[in-house]
Amino acid sequence: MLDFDQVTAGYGNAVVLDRLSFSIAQGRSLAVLGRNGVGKTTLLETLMGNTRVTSGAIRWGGDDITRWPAHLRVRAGLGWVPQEREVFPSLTVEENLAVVARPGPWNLGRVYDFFPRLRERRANYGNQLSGGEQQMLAIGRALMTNPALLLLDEPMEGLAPILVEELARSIRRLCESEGLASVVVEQHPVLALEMTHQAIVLERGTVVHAGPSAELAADVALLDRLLGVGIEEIPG
Amino acid sequence: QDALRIGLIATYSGPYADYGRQFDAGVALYLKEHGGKIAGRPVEIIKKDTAGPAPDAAKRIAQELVVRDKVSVLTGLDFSPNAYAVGAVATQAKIPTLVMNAASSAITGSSPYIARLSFTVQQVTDPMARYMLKQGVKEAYTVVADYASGQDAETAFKKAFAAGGGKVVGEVRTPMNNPDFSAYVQRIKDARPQAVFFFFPSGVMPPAFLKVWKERGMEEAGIKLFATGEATDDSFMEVTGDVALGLVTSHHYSYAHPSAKNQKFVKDFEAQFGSSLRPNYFAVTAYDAMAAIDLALAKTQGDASGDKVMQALKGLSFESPRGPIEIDAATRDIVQTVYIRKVEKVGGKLVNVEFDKFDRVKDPAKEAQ
Amino acid sequence: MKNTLKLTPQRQRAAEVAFWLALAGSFFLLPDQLTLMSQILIFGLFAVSLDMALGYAGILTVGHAAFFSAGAYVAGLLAKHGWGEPISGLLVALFASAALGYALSYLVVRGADLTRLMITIGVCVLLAELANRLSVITGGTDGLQGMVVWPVLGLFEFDLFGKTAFGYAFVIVLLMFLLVRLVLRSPFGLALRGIHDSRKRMLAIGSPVEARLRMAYAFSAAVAGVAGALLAQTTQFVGIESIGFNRSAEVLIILVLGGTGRLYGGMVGAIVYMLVHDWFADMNPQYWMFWLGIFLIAAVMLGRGGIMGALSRRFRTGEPTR
Amino acid sequence: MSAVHALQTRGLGISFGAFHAVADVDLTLEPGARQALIGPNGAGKTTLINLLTGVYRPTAGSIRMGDQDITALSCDQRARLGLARTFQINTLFPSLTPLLSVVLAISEREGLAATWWRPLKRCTQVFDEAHALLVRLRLDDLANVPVAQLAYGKQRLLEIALALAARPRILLLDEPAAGVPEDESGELFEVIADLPKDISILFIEHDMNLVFRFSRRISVLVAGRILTEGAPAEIGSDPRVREVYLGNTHVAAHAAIARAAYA
Amino acid sequence: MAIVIFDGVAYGMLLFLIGVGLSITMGLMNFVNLAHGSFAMVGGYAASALMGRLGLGFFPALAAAFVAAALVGAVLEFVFYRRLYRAHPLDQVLLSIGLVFVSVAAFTWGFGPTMQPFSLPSWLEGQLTVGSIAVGRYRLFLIVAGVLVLAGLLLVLGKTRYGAMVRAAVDNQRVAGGTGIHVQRLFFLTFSLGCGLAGLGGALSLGMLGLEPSFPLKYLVYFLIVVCVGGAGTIAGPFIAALLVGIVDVAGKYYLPEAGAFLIYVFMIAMLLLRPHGIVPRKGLT
Ligand SMILES: Nc1ncnc2c1ncn2[C@@H]1O[C@H](COP(=O)(O)OP(=O)(O)OP(=O)(O)O)[C@@H](O)[C@H]1O
Ligand SMILES: Nc1ncnc2c1ncn2[C@@H]1O[C@H](COP(=O)(O)OP(=O)(O)OP(=O)(O)O)[C@@H](O)[C@H]1O
Ligand SMILES: [Mg+2]
Ligand SMILES: [Mg+2]
Repeated sequence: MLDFDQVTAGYGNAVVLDRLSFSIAQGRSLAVLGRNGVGKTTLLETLMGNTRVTSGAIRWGGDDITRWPAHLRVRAGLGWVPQEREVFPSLTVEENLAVVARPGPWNLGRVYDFFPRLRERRANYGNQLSGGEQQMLAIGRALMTNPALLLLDEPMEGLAPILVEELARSIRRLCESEGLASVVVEQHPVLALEMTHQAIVLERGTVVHAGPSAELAADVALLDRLLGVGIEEIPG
Repeated sequence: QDALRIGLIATYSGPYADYGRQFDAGVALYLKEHGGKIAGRPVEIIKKDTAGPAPDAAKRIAQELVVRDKVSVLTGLDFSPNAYAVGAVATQAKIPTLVMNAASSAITGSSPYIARLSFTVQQVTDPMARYMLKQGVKEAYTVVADYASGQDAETAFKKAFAAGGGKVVGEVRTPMNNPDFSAYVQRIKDARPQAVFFFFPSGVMPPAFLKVWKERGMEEAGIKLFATGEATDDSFMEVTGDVALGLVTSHHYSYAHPSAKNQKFVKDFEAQFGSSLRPNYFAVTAYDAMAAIDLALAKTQGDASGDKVMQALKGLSFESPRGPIEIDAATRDIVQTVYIRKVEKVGGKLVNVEFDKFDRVKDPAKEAQ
Repeated sequence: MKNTLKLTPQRQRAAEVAFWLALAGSFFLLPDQLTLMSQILIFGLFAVSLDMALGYAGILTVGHAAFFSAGAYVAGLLAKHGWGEPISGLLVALFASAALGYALSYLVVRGADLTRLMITIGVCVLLAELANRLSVITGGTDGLQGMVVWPVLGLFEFDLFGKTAFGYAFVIVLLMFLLVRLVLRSPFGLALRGIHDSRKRMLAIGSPVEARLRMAYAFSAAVAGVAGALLAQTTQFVGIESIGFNRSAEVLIILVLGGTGRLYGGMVGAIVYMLVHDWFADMNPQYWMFWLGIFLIAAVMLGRGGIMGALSRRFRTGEPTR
Repeated sequence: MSAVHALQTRGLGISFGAFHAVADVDLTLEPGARQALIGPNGAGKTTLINLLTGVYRPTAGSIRMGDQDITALSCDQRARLGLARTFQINTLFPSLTPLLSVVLAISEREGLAATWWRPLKRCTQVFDEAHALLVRLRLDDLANVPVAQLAYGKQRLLEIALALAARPRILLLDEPAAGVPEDESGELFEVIADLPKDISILFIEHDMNLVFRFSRRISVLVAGRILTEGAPAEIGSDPRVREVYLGNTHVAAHAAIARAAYA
Repeated sequence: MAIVIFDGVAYGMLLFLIGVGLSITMGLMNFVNLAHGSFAMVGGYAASALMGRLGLGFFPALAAAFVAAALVGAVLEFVFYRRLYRAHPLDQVLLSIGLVFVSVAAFTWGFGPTMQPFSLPSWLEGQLTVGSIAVGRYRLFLIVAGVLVLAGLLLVLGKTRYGAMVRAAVDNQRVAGGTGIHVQRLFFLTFSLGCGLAGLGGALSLGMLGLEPSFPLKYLVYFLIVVCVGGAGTIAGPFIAALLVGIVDVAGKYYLPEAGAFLIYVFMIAMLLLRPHGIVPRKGLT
């Protein structure tokens, strides 16, 4: 469904992604792992058309969307949760959600059921929310666009443990029951690998490992080499 | 023979661009009538824009005109601060400087090389006070724009009016660029004076004031209105429209001045620039300034050195389209007839029709000294 | 990055020296434009002073003419009432406008950008109106007349060709510029950049933000006052136009054209703006505004951040690393 | 009241309109404390930090630092008394470099920042100290890259560097490790834990690894009020905390580590 | 007393009508559009030229003024403004000042430096007696027009998704695009609306202010005052501010003519010190 083909992209003259390729099929999910600054966020920004692509192509369904403006990508089914949440500060929670609404299974009621906390804070402005609430709102906002592919940039950051568990479960469930595909960028590999089917690991803008999530999760030595994760710190 | 270079410092852009346009027309007309020559020499006019009152720019321009362009005469000077700033250059370089408009009284005193062909605020205000007294007005209310000329007009009016036994019962100064005059007019209406004298620079202020005056029915309330000729500047007469009808003003030039000289002037002017631009007091002064240089150089036999030209200018008198004028030998300021006019519709056009006059009026501010 | 040249500190220094030498050279190269050149220098200094407030301290102000004219009137009144010594006149103007700036800073350091913008405009218009009212002292709209400025150092009379004026303006502007440069490269200058970037973070690291801004504003006012005094002394006249919204807006245009927050932006902006302005006005006294407008539009469309902004994309300079 | 507490609040509260974001909080921070503040999203943790640092004015209660009442002081005054913080959402100097940012923080601390007559470059000690600090947080090779171009995780580190540059007596950290990879966040916390023993630290964190490894005491905030306080082991096994916050997260192991480390 | 307040309200309404478009382009869209007066001028000239030369009626001329200014705005948005939405505000200042210069010179060239002739339709001239006071017809008309425009805008911007979309796009264009908002088209329409309103205000000002090529610079400060004192980006704010400014100005000039030129600025500074974000601050500002 999504095909990222030999894409080189960056900001201005700086190249961040270097001939990077991967693809995702419908209803599948992909974990994007890597240390700070390897280009994970840039990858998602490139998918949304916010970087300068110098070569390669991004294909979505049958279309080459490499040069499409962002709003058309959203209409075509990409739903984006930016890393720094970036909720609209001068809109209330409810407006934040309503303003991006597109027809589909997700509507205000369902998002509120998904994050009851948002319903409580519905009249607060975007800048009057706690960090975690903003995170919920950013996710809820992406859902309101009724995407076919959800792009999540560190969605768990700043959420309480109880919510992290719940959210991971929900996203997995959405994949299975509604055929929603997702790209999950995460700092916590274990969590991300648990949520996804496939995984890629980036290093300096290129893929250094690609494979099924479960395999990577099981190969502690590899994980440690790629990401420097010590086993005793794995939660759960 | 090399050209006589004249530096023309005026406003060609911005809100007062009409001044430069009128100057240009007056100058061009004189030159055209005289085959492009003054005192037998071809003339080169170097135009410089100050974009309004900008003394630092005016002074710089004057210096450049003298140093780089080697002009023999400086002229133009629509705004008083510009004229004051140029005065120092005139003195230092000994360049005759003919003021075409700047109306602050002391300008001629600021340099011995300055002569004025236009008028002073006091010169046209004082006769109006005397005229009003003559009409039996005993009490008047003054409205002036709050800037130097407005203050000059107020002072001159009060002095002349009081001297003739009149009483100023109220006075108000409005800010420049005042968009809405309703408060001031209402105030006057509530004060019910016998008459109102006002002074505004020509342009947007007089029509705005007159509009409210009309709207409030001041005339019906029996309050008479008088002003100086800036209020009915010929350049703005048509756009001011019917609200000006009947307004009595005092000034030194009306486009409808009935003399033969003026009729020819107006006719030539229309032939040259079409009928959409009416010559006003700027154009006529510019025309006269050229005439004055011409006459002065004729007296000096073409010698353009500063002292000689100034000597020739002193006491120079000639017939202008506005009537007889003279450059006072002592003050280098103009002596001229000031007319009392009334706005009427003549042949479908609004014009200032002269019906009374004060002869040989000198600048009253100088006479007092 | 391609197409960028790295400027070593030595080359940067050399470029600066060359810049000032070129300006000084106009004394010989443009002998009949000296008055224009001295006014360019003066407006350059004025724009640099605005840059301290706007580009470095981040105080959006369109009221800087208040300080410029305060300096001008102080120097002018001194010279009118019997003290025509220029250098001491400048010093008095400097302190007077610094004091005015410090007093007014209490009104402007708080509040958001638009609020500051409007307050500075308001204060400036009020002062202009005040100068108009006090016409007995200031000469009102006719301008302050009767200034007698003594020869510089008792030696150099202000001449018709503007030689003395240029030399005097050049030396003073250079000195003031070096002072501004010193201030902006000091720890205090760094603090200003910090405030510009994030006031919230500055508070969190314990910076008394408002006090810093007040000081910067007073500094900036002082420099503007010197510029105004210079103009008054070299033209021997003070017009009420030196105060007010239009002059404030003009210097803002100059600075933005040159580039804010870049030290040389004000000088470069003044040179380009005034030369272009003079050139267009000479060519076409009626409609030069049209061409100047086109020039400004083209300048923005071709490069953001003004001329210095465009230059800085070609040349990279090292931040002080030690 | 004895002055042994580094920081103490009494009945502290703030309401936004009718909503009580923080209410009646009595929180005490001992000298040398390594204390965590946890609680569900929107419990009021950040708001509490904002009250402590003076960003918000409390609507009720008081704050004392040592034996001084600081309730009425402004942000910068508190900071100069030695109260430093990091922000949950990066609040940095985007146009400066990390080096200059830290230099700035140090010169503010040293009272140098009002100095206008001396070039910055001459302040060599400040630069040395800044460099050392950046080395400690592994930002030294990015020292001269504009902050705006740093990856998010590096910016988080700079947040902490700026707080540390103030040489605080009390350090308030709002999710300092969010966005930092796991291995680095561990190291980061080691840096924090290694700070001089007399610095009191209060940190908010949602990563239970870190909380249970590095805190000696945990306060749990729920709906603006302190639900409970105690040693990590007690909190980890408190059913109320599990219900509202921890869920099934496994913390026993960490509690054990923590005990081992600080016993 | 009553007449003074009435005059003040009418004057305020005029300020509101001209300034409200700026609250949209500068306040809502965050574009420091100092060329606002130029768009008002386009409307004014369009109306006066159409009425004077083609004999168009007053209402059609008002509509034409709106359309003309909106069209000019649309073209300029397409060519210039859209490239600068994300630029530094000072770059926006430079662009819009450049446009002001160009428009001033162009209108001087096209229409001459003097005022435009204009006369109101006769049913709007003179006074009308309402109760015990005689009020200017045109002033009354301005008040009605102001209230209508206020109501219309409140409805469109406050109660519709369109308004929220504009605010979202202004808050964060990148993310707005990334959540499906067609930012470019939205801004294009909104900017044109703001310009159209300016044009309408410019045409309505014909009955009170003189229209000449320097209009955009001359009244700039007034527009800014109304928008900033009221609260940039809101509609109700500038409305209230305009009323207060109008009343303070007129009443001040009536009762305290010596302070005439000072009052409005003193009032502005006082208001801004009391309410730095305006009378009706835009929501969600930190
Ligand atoms: N606007 C920008 N301009 C130039 N370079 C940038 C910009 N944003 C990011 N970079 C650079 O691009 C690289 C990749 O950054 P990116 O944010 O994609 O990393 P990341 O993998 O998401 O890191 P993190 O885990 O910290 O979120 C970094 O080296 C960063 O410095
Ligand atoms: N200015 C404000 N006006 C109204 N409500 C506010 C305001 N600021 C914060 N709140 C509310 O106060 C509550 C506490 O927010 P706070 O940021 O302190 O939470 P937190 O405990 O830090 O949560 P998180 O873990 O998600 O960061 C939130 O529900 C938030 O919506
Ligand atoms: Mg990232
Ligand atoms: Mg928080």
